[in-house]
Amino acid sequence: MPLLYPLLLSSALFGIGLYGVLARRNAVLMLLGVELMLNAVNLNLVAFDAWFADQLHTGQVLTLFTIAIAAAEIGLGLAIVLALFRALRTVDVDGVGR
Amino acid sequence: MSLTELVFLVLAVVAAGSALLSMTSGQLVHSALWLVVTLGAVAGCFVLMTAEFVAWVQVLVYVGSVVVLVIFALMLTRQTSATTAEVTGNRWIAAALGVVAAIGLGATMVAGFRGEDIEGRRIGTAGSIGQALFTDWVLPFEILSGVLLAALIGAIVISRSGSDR
Amino acid sequence: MIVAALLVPALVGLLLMIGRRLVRGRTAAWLGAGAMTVSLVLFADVWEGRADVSGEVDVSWIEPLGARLHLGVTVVSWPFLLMTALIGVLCCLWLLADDTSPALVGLVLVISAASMGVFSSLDLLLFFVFFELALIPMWFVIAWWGSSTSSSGAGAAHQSRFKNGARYSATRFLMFTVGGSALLLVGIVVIGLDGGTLQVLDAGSASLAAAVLVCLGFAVKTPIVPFHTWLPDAHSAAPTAGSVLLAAVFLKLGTYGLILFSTVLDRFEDVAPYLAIAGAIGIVWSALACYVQDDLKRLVAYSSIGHMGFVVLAISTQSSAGLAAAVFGSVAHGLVTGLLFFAAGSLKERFGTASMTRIGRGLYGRSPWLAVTFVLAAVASLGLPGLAGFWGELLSLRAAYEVGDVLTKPVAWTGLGLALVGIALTTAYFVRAIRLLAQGEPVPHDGDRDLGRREAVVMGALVVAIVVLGLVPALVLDLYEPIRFSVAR
Amino acid sequence: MRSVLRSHWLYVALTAVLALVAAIWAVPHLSEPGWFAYAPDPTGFTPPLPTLSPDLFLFPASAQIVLLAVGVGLLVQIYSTAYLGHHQRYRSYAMVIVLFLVAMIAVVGTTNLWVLLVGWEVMGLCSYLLIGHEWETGEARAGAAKAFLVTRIADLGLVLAILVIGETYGTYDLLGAQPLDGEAKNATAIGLLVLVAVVGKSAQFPLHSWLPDAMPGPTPITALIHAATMVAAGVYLAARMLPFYADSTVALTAMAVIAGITMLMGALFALVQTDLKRALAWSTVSQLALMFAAVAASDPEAGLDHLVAHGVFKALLFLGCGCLMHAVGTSALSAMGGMRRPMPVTFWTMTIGFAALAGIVPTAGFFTKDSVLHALESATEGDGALAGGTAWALFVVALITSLVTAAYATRLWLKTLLGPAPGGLDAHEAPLAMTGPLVVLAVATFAVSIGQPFHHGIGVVSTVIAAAGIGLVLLMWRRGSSLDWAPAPLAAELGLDRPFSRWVPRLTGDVASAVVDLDRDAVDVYPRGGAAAAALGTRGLALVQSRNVQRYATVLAAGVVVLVVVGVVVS
Repeated sequence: MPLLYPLLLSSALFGIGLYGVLARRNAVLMLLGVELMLNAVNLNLVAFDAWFADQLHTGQVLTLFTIAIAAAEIGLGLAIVLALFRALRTVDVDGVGR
Repeated sequence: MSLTELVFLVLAVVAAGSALLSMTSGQLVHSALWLVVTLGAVAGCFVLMTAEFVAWVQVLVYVGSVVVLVIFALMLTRQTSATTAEVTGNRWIAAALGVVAAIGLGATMVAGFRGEDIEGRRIGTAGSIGQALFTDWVLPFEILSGVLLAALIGAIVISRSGSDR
Repeated sequence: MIVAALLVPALVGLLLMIGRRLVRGRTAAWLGAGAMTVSLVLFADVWEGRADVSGEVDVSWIEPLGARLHLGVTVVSWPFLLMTALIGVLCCLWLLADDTSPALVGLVLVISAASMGVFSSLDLLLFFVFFELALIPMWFVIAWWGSSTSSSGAGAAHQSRFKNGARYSATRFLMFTVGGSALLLVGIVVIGLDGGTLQVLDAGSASLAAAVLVCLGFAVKTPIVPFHTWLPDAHSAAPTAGSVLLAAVFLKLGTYGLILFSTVLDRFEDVAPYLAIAGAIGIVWSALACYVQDDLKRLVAYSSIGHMGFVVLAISTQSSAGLAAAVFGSVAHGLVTGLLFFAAGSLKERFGTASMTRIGRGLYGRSPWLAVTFVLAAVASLGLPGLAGFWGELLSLRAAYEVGDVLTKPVAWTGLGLALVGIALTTAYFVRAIRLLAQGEPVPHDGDRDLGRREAVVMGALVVAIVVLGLVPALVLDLYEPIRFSVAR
Repeated sequence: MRSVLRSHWLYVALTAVLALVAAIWAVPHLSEPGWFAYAPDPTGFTPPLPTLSPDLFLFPASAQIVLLAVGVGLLVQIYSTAYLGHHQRYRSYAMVIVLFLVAMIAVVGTTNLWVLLVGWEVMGLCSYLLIGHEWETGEARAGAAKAFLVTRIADLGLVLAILVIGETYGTYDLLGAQPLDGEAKNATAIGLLVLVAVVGKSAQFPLHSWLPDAMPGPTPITALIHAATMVAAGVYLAARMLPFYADSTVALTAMAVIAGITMLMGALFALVQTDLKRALAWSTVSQLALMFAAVAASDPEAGLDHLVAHGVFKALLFLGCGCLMHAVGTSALSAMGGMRRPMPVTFWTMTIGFAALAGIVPTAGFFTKDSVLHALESATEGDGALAGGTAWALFVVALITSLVTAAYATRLWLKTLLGPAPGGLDAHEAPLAMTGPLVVLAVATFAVSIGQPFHHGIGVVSTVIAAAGIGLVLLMWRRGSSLDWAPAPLAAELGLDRPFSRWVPRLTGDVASAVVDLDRDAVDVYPRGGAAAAALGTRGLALVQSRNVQRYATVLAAGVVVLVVVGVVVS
């Protein structure tokens, strides 16, 4: 399997995630965009791990770490969003500043 | 073109398409659900790249818990007032940036790794990953547990402090 | 000794500001006057002769930059220091009243101490630090204790945006002078890089940029037309003590700086013609502006620009007569304009305004001694021979007539001609002011009262100083008789 | 009352002490030989910084002037106790007179040019203060301001002249700066600058108009400052400085032209005045011009002799005028007349004064005017610095002036002292303190003529001319003429005052207003422009600082992309 396939897929996912982070008004969806970008990274890590045939499984282990950190991040992020919502009754990012 | 490649391409198209739908959908819950599809497809890709343990973790953690969490959050933060447009004014800039970033990254990848192949000899089973994790990577692993604990406590504190007021 | 002379007023000033709720205004003013007197005596005592740097203190400070805590009294700075200390004492005496705020006394002390620091610095960076240190307290003095200026001032429309005119004037003052200081700092950096040292006695820079920057910086401070528009606003808005300090001490920071840096800058000669012409134009320009002023404090403020024009003209000749003219002119201007501002302040205290039409005519009859003091100050300011104001102007004329090594004859003599026109116009506007204020059919006013003891002491001291310097100019001029211009080298 | 009286005599005593000291100092110098001739003492050629060391030194001529100043000063001080003693501001008045005398002595008695300048300007200040003594009246204020402005601006000429002398001769000492034989350098420059100064101080054309306008000052002051001493100091200075510019035809010709114009103009204006004081003021202008003519003819001695004589008889006339004003309450000619019986002392002393003015033997006025005319006649030979033609013109003008002078002196004498007394006038003789000085001055008018040179030819001519002038006026008076001639241009004083009273103030005012406007609207543009630019910049930056996290993120991402692209392209 050509290495390029996962790499191109990851590029596309990253771009889409970036778009989501920048364009979605809802804070939760921004977080989803971040998750997409993280997944793009994961894809790259796994692909290179497979390509290098690394004895230490560096890519896959790091992917696991990333997933764990992503879980922590989304937990914290959602907690913040909830706190925000309680305080301001909105989760619109551009409404928060006013 | 082998079967693996074919399946990978299908999965890739599914992942990218559902990701796009997820980020553009007007319905928030739909977005979350399309994300599930994306993550699932990416998990399939992991399998195809012989990283099956990672794939399972992806399914378990992401599809199982993260998305559920997100859906809960969406439901909890349902806005009473009529929401305005779901996308902000600078979406075209954002889109342009996304496209540029994707094309740029893709071009870099093409330039750097054209013609390389993944041989698929090694299998990232639970056993081998576990072996690596608990021998070579044990210290980062432990630190990671600390990070998770901190995140856990932080999330609790943040969501509690709001209700105290 | 110099350190003590600087620290005593600075510390007393800081303590007064910190403990402003603990002391009464009168006590604070006495303390301030005492501290400044100590400083005056110390500076008078430190003198070791004109060939030396007196009371030199040289301690390492910021080694990597080559900046040192280098203080000393030179033949140029000594008259400035004594004048500043004297004005400081008189300002504190002026504040001897129950309603004086101790913090104001403290600020006056800090400003005086910082100015004396400028005059005694022999390190360029230290000079700059003191220079800035004197600035900031002045903002508080003007903004907090000042009173709104008349709306005829520049930028009346802008002024309305601020809650009071004094703060507007203070901020204007600060912006202008800080802008000038920024240029000066860059200039100092260039000099430091160029000559490899920041010590006044060793530094030298062949950079034209440094000369231009430094001169621009001091041009704002001095001020030289067209950088003068901050001055009338600030002077007229400031409280009396603030006006006196501004006129007598602050403007001298600019002229002293020009004198000092002109010895360091090799390319000063390229800037000098422009300085000379700008100074000479300033003399005429300010005299014309004075001719139609109604606000007495604005009039005095504008007249300061004219006097500074003489000093700048003298400095730009770089001759020994020019040096003597610059120092004498600066010191005499400090005393004379100080007296004028004290007189204007007395009038403002009595009548609540400095507008000559509202104060009314016939002060000769209403408060004779005050009127006589004002007339004497005006006559001294218009440069009557026999009073202090004359010698500075005269030596400026002589320096311009002799042309000097730096200027060319057309430039110097153009300056000379403009200066003569300026002297004539100066006479005209002071005669007009005397006619409007002192003479005329007196119309009694509630505020009519003659000099109190405090006013009499303060103004009397200045009158004595003006007459003595006017009749014995040798007191200052002897310092410069055989010395060539580059004293600091 | 007694204390007031005592305080009056205190100032008189002060003046008397001053006069005594000055006299003890000056009298021995009177008999010394020589004019302003002294050994040159060239020193280094870089002038020192100015000092005010007294450097007292008297020449015979200056000793005369010192004596004249303190003498007239003392008499005026005595006179003022009666004339102004009741005035509430007598004290400051008397003190300023003392100050004035000190300044006058400083001008005359020093060789230090700076001391001379200080005295010169302090005299101007005293003149300003004393003209403005009655500062309640607008006339006095205007006159004082005008006098001060004109003289001070003209004094700048003296300042420059001193600077030039210092540069030329390397010293600011009059003795040290004497030019070596035939080596007067910068003569024209120094001469013209001195001329500017003395033209202002002595009210010569074209800066003459301040002196008649100075007449609102108290009359004793007019006698002292604006007739006898200060205005005459201009002549003294011109004579004193003559060695510096004696070679300069330009300077001397300019002085001669000015003197010629002024003497005739002043005499003609004096002829048509309806106010005694103003007439006497114009007469002073004219007489001063006569002295300048002598200086221009390189005979300063004659000029200074006439200065002394004129000082005495003009002080006499002004003080007499003060007595008349004391009696009738005004200085208008129409209010006077028939004074012989009620005011005999005033009548006789003033008659002597007018005779001296007209130049009648044996008053001092005759002899000194005789010397001046002789000097002018000698100059017509053209061997001096003055060209023969110029000298001839000047001589003729001086003769015409003599005629006019005799005529206006007679006219004033007739109008003020003789003629019918206006109805309702209750004139009475002035107190002794006022008549005493008159008598002293009248005696002095004759005493000064002792030892004056006499020139036969010129003496006869001038006597004939004076007699003609007097006879003409007497004849017309006998025929019943009112003697009130006022041709319109002369009455308006030829409009020569217009530049000073209207044009210059208006021009200055307009330019000044323009400057203030420019200061506010034009010079202030850059700070205000800076403020506007800063405000604009803030608004621009505020757009970026939207408080919207997403926008920040967008900018951030765009920045990263741009950086990467740039990095890739560059590498």
